[in-house]
Amino acid sequence: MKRFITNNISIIGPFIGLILFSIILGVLSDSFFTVDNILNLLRQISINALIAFGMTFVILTAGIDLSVGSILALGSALTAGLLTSGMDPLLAVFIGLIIGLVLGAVNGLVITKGKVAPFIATLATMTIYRGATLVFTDGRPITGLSDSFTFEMIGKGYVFGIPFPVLLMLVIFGILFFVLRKTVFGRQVYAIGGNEEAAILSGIKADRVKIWVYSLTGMLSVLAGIILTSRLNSAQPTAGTSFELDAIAAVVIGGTSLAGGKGRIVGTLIGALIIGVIDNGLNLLNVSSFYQQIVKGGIILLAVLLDRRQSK
Amino acid sequence: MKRFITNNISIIGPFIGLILFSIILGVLSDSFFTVDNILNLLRQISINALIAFGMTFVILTAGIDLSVGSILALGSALTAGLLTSGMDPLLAVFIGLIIGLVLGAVNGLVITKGKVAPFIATLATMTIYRGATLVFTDGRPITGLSDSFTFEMIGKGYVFGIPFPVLLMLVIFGILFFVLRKTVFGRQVYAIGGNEEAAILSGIKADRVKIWVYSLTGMLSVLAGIILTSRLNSAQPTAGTSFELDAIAAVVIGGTSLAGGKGRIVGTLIGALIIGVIDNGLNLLNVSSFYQQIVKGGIILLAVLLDRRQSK
Amino acid sequence: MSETPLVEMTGIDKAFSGNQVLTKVAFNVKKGEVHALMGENGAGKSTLVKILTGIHPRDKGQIKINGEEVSFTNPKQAEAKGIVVIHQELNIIPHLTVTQNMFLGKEITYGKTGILNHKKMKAETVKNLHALGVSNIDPDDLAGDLSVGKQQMIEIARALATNAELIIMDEPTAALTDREIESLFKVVNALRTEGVSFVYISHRMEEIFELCDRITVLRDGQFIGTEKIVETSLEEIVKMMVGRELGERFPSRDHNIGETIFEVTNLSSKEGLFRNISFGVRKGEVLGVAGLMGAGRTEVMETIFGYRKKESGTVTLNGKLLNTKQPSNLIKAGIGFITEDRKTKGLVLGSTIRENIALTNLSTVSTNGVISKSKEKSLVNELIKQLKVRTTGSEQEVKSLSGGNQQKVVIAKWLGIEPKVLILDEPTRGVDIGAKKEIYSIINELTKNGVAVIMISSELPEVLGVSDRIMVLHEGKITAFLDRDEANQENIMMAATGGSKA
Amino acid sequence: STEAPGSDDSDDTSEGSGDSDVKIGLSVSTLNNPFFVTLRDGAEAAAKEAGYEIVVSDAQDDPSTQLSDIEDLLQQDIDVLLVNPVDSDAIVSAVELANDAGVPVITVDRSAAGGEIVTHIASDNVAGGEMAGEFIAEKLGNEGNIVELEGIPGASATRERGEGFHNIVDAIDGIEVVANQTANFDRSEGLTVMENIIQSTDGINAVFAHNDEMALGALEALDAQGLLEDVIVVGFDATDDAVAAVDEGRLDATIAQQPALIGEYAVDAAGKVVSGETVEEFIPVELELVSQ
Ligand SMILES: Nc1ncnc2c1ncn2[C@@H]1O[C@H](COP(=O)(O)OP(=O)(O)OP(=O)(O)O)[C@@H](O)[C@H]1O
Ligand SMILES: Nc1ncnc2c1ncn2[C@@H]1O[C@H](COP(=O)(O)OP(=O)(O)OP(=O)(O)O)[C@@H](O)[C@H]1O
Ligand SMILES: [Mg+2]
Ligand SMILES: [Mg+2]
Repeated sequence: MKRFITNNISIIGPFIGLILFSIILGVLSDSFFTVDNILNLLRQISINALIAFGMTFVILTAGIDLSVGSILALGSALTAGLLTSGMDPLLAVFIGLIIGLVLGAVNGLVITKGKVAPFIATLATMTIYRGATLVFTDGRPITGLSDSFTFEMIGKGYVFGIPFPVLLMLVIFGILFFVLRKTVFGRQVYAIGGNEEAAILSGIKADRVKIWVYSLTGMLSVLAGIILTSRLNSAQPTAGTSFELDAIAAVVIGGTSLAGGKGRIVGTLIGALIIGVIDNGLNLLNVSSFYQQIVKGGIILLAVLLDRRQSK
Repeated sequence: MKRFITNNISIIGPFIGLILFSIILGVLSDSFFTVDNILNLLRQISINALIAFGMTFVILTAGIDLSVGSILALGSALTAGLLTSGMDPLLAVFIGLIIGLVLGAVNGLVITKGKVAPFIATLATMTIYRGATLVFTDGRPITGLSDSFTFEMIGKGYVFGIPFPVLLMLVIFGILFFVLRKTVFGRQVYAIGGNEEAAILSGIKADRVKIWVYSLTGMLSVLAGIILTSRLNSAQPTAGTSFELDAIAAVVIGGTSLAGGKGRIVGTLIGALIIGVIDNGLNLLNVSSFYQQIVKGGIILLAVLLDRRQSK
Repeated sequence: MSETPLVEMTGIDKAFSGNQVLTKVAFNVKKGEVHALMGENGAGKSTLVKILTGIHPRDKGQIKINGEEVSFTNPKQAEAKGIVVIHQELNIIPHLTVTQNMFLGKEITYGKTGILNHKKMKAETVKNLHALGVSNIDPDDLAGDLSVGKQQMIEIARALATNAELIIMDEPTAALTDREIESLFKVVNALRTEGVSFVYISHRMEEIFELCDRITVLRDGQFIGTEKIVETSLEEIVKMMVGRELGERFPSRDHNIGETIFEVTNLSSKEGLFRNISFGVRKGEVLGVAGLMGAGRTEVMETIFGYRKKESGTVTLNGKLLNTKQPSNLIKAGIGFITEDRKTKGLVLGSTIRENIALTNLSTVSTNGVISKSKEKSLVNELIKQLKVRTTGSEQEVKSLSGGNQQKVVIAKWLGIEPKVLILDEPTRGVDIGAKKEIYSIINELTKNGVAVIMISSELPEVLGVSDRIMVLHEGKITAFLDRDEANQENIMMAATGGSKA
Repeated sequence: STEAPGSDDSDDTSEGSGDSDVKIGLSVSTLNNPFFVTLRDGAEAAAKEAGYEIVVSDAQDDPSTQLSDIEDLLQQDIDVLLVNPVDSDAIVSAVELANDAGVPVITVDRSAAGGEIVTHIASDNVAGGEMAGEFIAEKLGNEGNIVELEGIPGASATRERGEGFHNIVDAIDGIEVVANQTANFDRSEGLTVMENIIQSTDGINAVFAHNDEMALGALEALDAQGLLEDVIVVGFDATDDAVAAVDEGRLDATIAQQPALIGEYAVDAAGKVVSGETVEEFIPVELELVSQ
């Protein structure tokens, strides 16, 4: 039991937080605990969650990625472009994901080979990718996408009554959970974040691992973007603006240390849920949007404070 | 000589960058190297520079402050409120600065006493302060400020043909330069960023120093906000949005390491100049707003790469 | 003589999260004495010191200074009472200069202005370093660019500079070579005659008997006893520490040595830290590497291992040319490297013992990328047992291990790869006498099984005791190769200080 | 299927609250812009008047946020949905959700590209842009150099207002747009960008800003250079500040979309729809050029 607690200490704080907020909301609004709303809530968080999963890897290596929102926008725009050009949806989506992978890899290369601090490197690419999106879309949303069932499915579909994006999120969560917990790659991610020098001297190819981590994040961002595109029936040039903040918040609320080397992807899922619950709840309670920001910030702070042991 | 170089290595990269970009611009646009434009450029950067000066202290302690833009907005809104209520301009400004100090101190307290990572702590307060601003202004700009000469002076005035904001920036630069280089406080800032444990073992009250650093940044943000308010004749509820990114960029381009403990405020001034030159130049050359972002991001990246030795 | 001792600690108890570390420890220091504090790794020496200076709160017990009860809550208060500490972990701030580090927390200012007096501090720094016989450190150098040894000298100078009544040194010589130690002892002796007291923690027996007046021994956090040096003997102290006879200090080396398998030819450093290094190591041989602090021994090894860039030169194993672009290549080839600085280069401090040991053995404990918990556990527990790591279990964070036990973890993670060639850089730095012997016998075992061993050490007795052959470096050049039987302290020091080839 | 399970019976959720009075959901694109704040105020005032309950959400100019907002609004068994889309195309799926839930949808200020819409209440941006273009052209006598301060790149208001403006000025040979730069709908950027443009271009005769905030920023820049007299400045939205500036004769004109009126009409229409009355499918709110 003690072992269980110490193993999971980092996620107990946020978990309690989540339960707490949910209960409060359930009491305050009877529309909260309806099946409809729960599914609705899960579908809403799936996008942030997918990005945050990638961000978890990045932050575990003691990095950060501010460009996720722009990658999301550029990836979806290009995918939408392919779709409107009549390409087979699945192929278009696949190419879109590859593009995300490449954009992420560029981040990784700048950071490792260029030896630029992740924050500033991705701050720059964030701007560049956004600009590229605007150039490509000429500042207009791309519409008239294939109304193929497959593509609609991605964002709007249901499987056994569960929204498809939610399934996607859960499957990918499962995979990444396994990768972090049980694979050599996962172990290397933690080691690099914990002490890069020691990791390298232990024969870990830190640069390569990092490049993969950023590539993964890029790909997940585009995947999130594709879901968004499918849901919105269009790719927006301004899509994903400031998504990086919600993603980072989810990771950190989930108990992952920004210093790297410590954290769990379960925590990130919980973090994304907390943020989702806050947004959903504030709407349900019809809190004025001005106060919403105050409340949201306050709750995020609260969630992290519940978890202060970690942030030491 | 060698000593001189090693001492200043961290700012040589950015400095070369600045000269480079300026020359290029001078060639491309004959309106660049006019006295008018230089003064205009300096006045424009003064706002970002003031914030970035504070950010330099924060980053030297291995922290970060995302809330500067929101503090700027809240501080200017409250100051404007006082002015419209007919308070004496100088008094109003003074109170405004104190408010900035307090808002910053709150950040410092959350980070030190609450043991919350600076990134997430200030991410939360960024949202909270912004919300508070919107509530206070009801989302509308505050106008009809005192047309007292004093207040106009702050943003629009000239002394010996030099814009007052520029003078303000230079004076404060001088003071902070002295503080970092020549005072015990400055030394403690570096020590904390370099190795907090060791600093504490040497009897440095790290928490107190940090709280002061965030307070300073808060105050400088409001000062920047007051200049902005005076220049615009009004306080905007959305003022300062994403200013934190420009400020951080200025600091990092200036060769200060985000890991803390290493950096120079001169570098920050140069960094702010580089960013100012980019924005100014892009306008002078009338670059399409889509491409602007690509160019800006590219140049930032370039500037940092020129300086890669540092980011190791 | 019943004069009140300078420091008197009685009935000190301390536990870290349930793990009892000190029980009823009594300890006292008289004015003007050098008092040795001895004990195995994890015995609780550093903890006792940290309690005295208010870094850790004590659970039970009393602390008196000059007869008056005190309880400090931070080191500044202890310093105000004239107690300064040189901690076991280096407390240097890498990006600050030597001078800035020297005066950290006690900067010299113009009056109360808070404005720094750079000139004065720089002058003082030079003075303090010279007092220690150190002249090759520029006060304007960044401390982070200096070798561990030089950093240690800075900390010592810093402590000696304060006119303290009691100076506590927690393994100050771990990173030093004989020359620095000599000058350190000179200063200590001088201060002692001026009535300054010292607490001296070290795992180097010779030093204790050379320097100290009294000695207190801890074992497993228990107070074992306090003896006058003149009335005791090395054997007795060791017995008090380990609780049993230890026997011969160095295991006998009597097995045959094979042909040369590992060869380095004309290796030169890109940073110009060394030039034209050529040597070979034979199957089952221990090549000792001696030299003064800053001679470049670490750099040579780090370059061989692909961690630093080489200018020119080749490294071959069994005649096969090795690619020294990155460490992973050499590890694959079967070369292990136990780094000098375990905290920054050896361990992931925040991780568990298991994760640290597994790090070099990921390929062996995994099948196509997936780690097998059982394989991992068995390997790790196997190694923990083999090296007798003192721990609550494989899930303990290495952060919370004592210095010596951390070192054992580093060795463990490299034994896992079953290396053909093993490079050890200061492998017994901060390791207690019992553990040292264990490490020596591990080295013995390895060589018996045909492993070629390269061992950097700044402890001459160790170099002499363990090596079959000794290579001596001076300022990045090889100045001598000495065989086991021809080597002695004198000709090694001669070569190490750049004297003519022996 | 691509249809939410039980979405067809999701209006049963309204059974719980048997009260007869009307509950209106209003999803606003952003409240960080005085224009929409006024629109909301107009709607809330009208609702108060009529004794309706109104629930407002702020999409902060993000289509995905707006989708979530509307999903959340639909959870609260509203009787009618007023949408001020962030983007006409992006809103479609949200509208469809409402349609599935059997909640009538009214679009406000910006139309939706699909889904069933009961009525659309607006005065569109393109027309406004054209109005501004015509005003400037007339003032310049079809001769002169114009600076265009654009809104946030990619934002629909930027597109539509720019489009309308260019429809007019591009057709006139005598008029040249000498500089068009973004100031992101922000007053301080309006100031700095205008300052920079002044440095590089002489002979500026007029400035068209995609919103009043930028126009007011530009005013300060021109004022500082003593150019205010000879340069025509036109903004968009007719915020209180802008109207005041027009009265002072500093700003030459601004395009009034009368947001308060839009909000008011929207609520009236909503009331009608709920009580089963029929409404026109387009309720125009006349644009108004505010000038001296
Ligand atoms: N911060 C801590 N948290 C938990 N346990 C600790 C902590 N510091 C020390 N310990 C434990 O206390 C015991 C004593 O540690 P200490 O460092 O005092 O030993 P030591 O005598 O200094 O050993 P060495 O000679 O190797 O330095 C060890 O078992 C160690 O694991
Ligand atoms: N990171 C570094 N940057 C610059 N110079 C360094 C660095 N590390 C070590 N040096 C220099 O390289 C030389 C070799 O130092 P090092 O301590 O590795 O030698 P060593 O023989 O291993 O001594 P030690 O016994 O202290 O390890 C010294 O002059 C040292 O100052
Ligand atoms: Mg110790
Ligand atoms: Mg060494």
